Amino acid sequence: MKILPLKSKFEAIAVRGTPAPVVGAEAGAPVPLVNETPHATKGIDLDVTVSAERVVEAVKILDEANWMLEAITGVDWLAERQFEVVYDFTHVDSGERVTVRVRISRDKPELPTISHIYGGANWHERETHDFFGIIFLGHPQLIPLLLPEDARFHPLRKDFTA
Amino acid sequence: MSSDMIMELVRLILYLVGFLAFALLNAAYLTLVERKVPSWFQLRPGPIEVGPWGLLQPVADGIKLLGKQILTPQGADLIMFKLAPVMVVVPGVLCLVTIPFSEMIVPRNFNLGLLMIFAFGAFGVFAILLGGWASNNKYSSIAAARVVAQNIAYEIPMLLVVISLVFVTRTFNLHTIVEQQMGGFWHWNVLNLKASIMMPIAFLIYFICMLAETNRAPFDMVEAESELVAGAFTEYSGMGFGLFFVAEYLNIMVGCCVGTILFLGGWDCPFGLLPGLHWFLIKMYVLCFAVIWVRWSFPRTQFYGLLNLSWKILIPFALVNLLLTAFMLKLFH
Amino acid sequence: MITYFKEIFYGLYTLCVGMKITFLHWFRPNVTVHYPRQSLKMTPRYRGHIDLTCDEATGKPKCVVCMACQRACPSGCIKLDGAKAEGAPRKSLTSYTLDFTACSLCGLCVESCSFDAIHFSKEYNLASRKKEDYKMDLLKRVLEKK
Amino acid sequence: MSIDAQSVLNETFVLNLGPQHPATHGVLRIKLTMDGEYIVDAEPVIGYGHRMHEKMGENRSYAKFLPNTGRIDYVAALFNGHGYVGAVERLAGITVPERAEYIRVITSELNRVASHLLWLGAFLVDLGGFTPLLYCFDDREQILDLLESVTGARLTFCYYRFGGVCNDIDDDFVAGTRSFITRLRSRMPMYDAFVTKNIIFRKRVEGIGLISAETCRKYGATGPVIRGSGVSYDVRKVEPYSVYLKFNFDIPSFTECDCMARYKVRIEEMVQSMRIIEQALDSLPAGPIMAEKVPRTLKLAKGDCYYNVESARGSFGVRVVSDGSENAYRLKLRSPCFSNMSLFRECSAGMLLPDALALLGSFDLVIPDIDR
Repeated sequence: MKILPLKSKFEAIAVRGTPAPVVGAEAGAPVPLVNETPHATKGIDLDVTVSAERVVEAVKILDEANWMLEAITGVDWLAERQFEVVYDFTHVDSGERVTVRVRISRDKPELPTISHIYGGANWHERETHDFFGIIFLGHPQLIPLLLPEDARFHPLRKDFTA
Repeated sequence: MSSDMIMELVRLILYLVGFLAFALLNAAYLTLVERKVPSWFQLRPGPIEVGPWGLLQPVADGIKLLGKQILTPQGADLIMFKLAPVMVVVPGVLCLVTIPFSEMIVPRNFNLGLLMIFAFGAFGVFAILLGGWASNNKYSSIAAARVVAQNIAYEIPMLLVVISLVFVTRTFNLHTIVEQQMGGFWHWNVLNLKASIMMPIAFLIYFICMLAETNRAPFDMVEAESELVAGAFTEYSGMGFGLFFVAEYLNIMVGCCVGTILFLGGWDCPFGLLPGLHWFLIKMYVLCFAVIWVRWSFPRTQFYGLLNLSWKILIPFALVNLLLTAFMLKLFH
Repeated sequence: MITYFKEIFYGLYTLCVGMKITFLHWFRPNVTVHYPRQSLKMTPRYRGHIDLTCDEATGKPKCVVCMACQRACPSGCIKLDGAKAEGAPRKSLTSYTLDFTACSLCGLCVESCSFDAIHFSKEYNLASRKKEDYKMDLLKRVLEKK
Repeated sequence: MSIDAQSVLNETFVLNLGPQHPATHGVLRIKLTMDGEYIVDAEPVIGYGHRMHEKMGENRSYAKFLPNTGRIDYVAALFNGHGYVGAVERLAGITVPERAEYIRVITSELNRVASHLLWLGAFLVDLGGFTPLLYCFDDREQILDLLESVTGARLTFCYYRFGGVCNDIDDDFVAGTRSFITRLRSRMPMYDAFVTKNIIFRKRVEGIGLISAETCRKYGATGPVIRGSGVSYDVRKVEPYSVYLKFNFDIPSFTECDCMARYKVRIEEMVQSMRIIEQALDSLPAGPIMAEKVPRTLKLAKGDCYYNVESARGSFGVRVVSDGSENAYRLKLRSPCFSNMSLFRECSAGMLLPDALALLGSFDLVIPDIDR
């Protein structure tokens, strides 16, 4: 079990941030920020929600514990005027998965980059920027990756129309 | 004008026409062989649509290439770009002038034949360098730079081997070299163990160097289609491209002819019977087949691997062979 | 020094082995099929474009115009229409068009059909210079075939 | 006029490798900054084959996305299907009948062998040897024939369904698979002698393109790339899905970290895949191939889940976010080639061009899988 030592560390940083709702939760309901979930039904072992300014800290914890970056992606919650940025990490020895979620405002979609910690985040962040227009502050090369270089649109935003 | 001179002139024209036709037909049909042989290796029929067994394929290819537009890239050095395909064919044809195909069929028999072939052989490299450089294409430029380094590296062991052979033959005259080897395969230079016990190895070195000199796989740095698109020929289209190919097969032919003459006894029958043109052609085509066979069996070498092979293996062996030959000649003759 | 020679001889040996392998393949039969002259028979499950199936007894298309295939198609390339004739128990087909330019040959339409009214044709060498040729009128096709 | 010697020495040029280059296997472009034949910087420019599968997943119902899965990584199409149906099944709580899971394993592993055979041929073409490609195709065609007889397609299989598979396998397929395994086993020594032992091939790949396990972790490189770096990470073992737990197989990994290690991993994986197929054929249970009561139009509960499969190129992950409607709210496809390719820039610096192309070939890239 590689997630056990991480849990308390995440809890320490998660409570310091502003709480954000989790997918599927009723509005206003209390949400645990560090959530152990069953792998068999979710595919995720630890579901962590942190605020945007704590994301680098959270990722550093995972980096120190030798977790592998799998993917970074976004979800557009149009009704809540929020973007959710999802970081997936897996451990090569145990196959456990930690998901770090960050909710940011849709009006000012900015959060710090983690590409200086995980080199692979460079492309994933560029891709997320392509699709959602989320700006990763401090990213060395935030230009379109999969979309044409002159693309000024973000196709995975729910209000995008071709 | 005396009748002798007229006779000489007629003879020259006949040979010229005859050999040009022979050389170009050979080059054309070697392209067919180059497509047929791998098809046999690769469990497929190869070209079979044009003519019986695809025999008219080279004609169709030629017509296709002639019909294509010749494109010149922007910024290319026009004169050199157009000149390079011509320059690459001419030495190949010129080399054939001095090759004795049999006792009687030899266009121009002169004393420095071997020297002349190597002189012109080096000329082809120059043409490829020009073509690659004049194309104003980065892939072509890289290929042009590679081909020079490669040919310098392989000229040395090749010439060292040939020099050791000249020690034995004591002549540059190709006709004489063949005549010295008459009377069965045990007289051929490749088995001339009295002169040097390393003669078979010398032949192997010659063969490898010939592959490299003619830019054939596994040393096809000049084309390297999976790295440099088409290398020095990337920008050539139509017959310009075709001429480079004609030159490649001409060079293979010349290389195999020289190998046959120097090591395999020319037109001599392996058992000392019935010498003649057919034996020369059989040996030459077997060598050509081996060249194609090697190409379709191996991956390409890396560039430094190729130079390592030359400087670390071929040149030491060729030098040892040279010393050994000199030593044995001094000892026994 | 010994490794130097060993490497050369071992390298030469592996090259000879490689040449032997290609040479031995020479004597094997060709595995290719010379396409325009010969062709392979498609397997029974081969997914070509779809065709209407006719009822053996009546000779009419089995389709009951339930629109399941049209709904199931991910590319929206099936368009069908039907009308109920006077006194007929069910709707019968009046048009069935397949826009083959958009079809991805996934076979979801055939799977969705509860009446076995469409099947895969075994045609695989469709080619044309005109886009209109791929707006296939399958009803016309099946009537012409008879 | 004097030329500054230092500026001549430092002179670099930009070489545009692709989008149409023989070694990039599709529409990949790499902007190389070269110093002679040495690579100073290699910036991959991707997206030429981008089709926005993720948006398509949001716009159509769950079942209608199935044909798309065959077109993400078309060389190993079944794995994408497996990842997608697995994610949806996980979120919908569908239990797949055992026979269907066995059929999925058999066809997936056949697809893995086919994919590795194609890679073997293509890798040798990258290195300039053409003949092995044809031998590999000869073997691969046998697999495609087998898969065609079951799925109806040779490349873009659309075979897996939510709750099972769409066609059952028959005795002909079982017999054909067994005879294919016998055939490929007898061909392996030929590949070994012809390719693996060949001195030219060995000089081209041994010690070339070193990738450390740490780099793999940072970039999320999986599959044969990370196993060639000495980490035996395989989703089938560490995060077992389907019925892989029932089979006995090894995860090959080599610590050399070079192209040869990745090559050997793939060769060994073909052997292990054949082992899995044999075991699955031996213990193939009878029964239904589809779960009962799977509605035609799925409506999943709100929530999200992640499902990971071991594709031929690495771990292929699917994240499905559902808002309770007929369509997925968000569908994330985590393709292995995307992560594998992203480390090319770091690893290729300072390499010679042909070596870098050997490194590129050893990633086993399928460009539409990167671009999605």
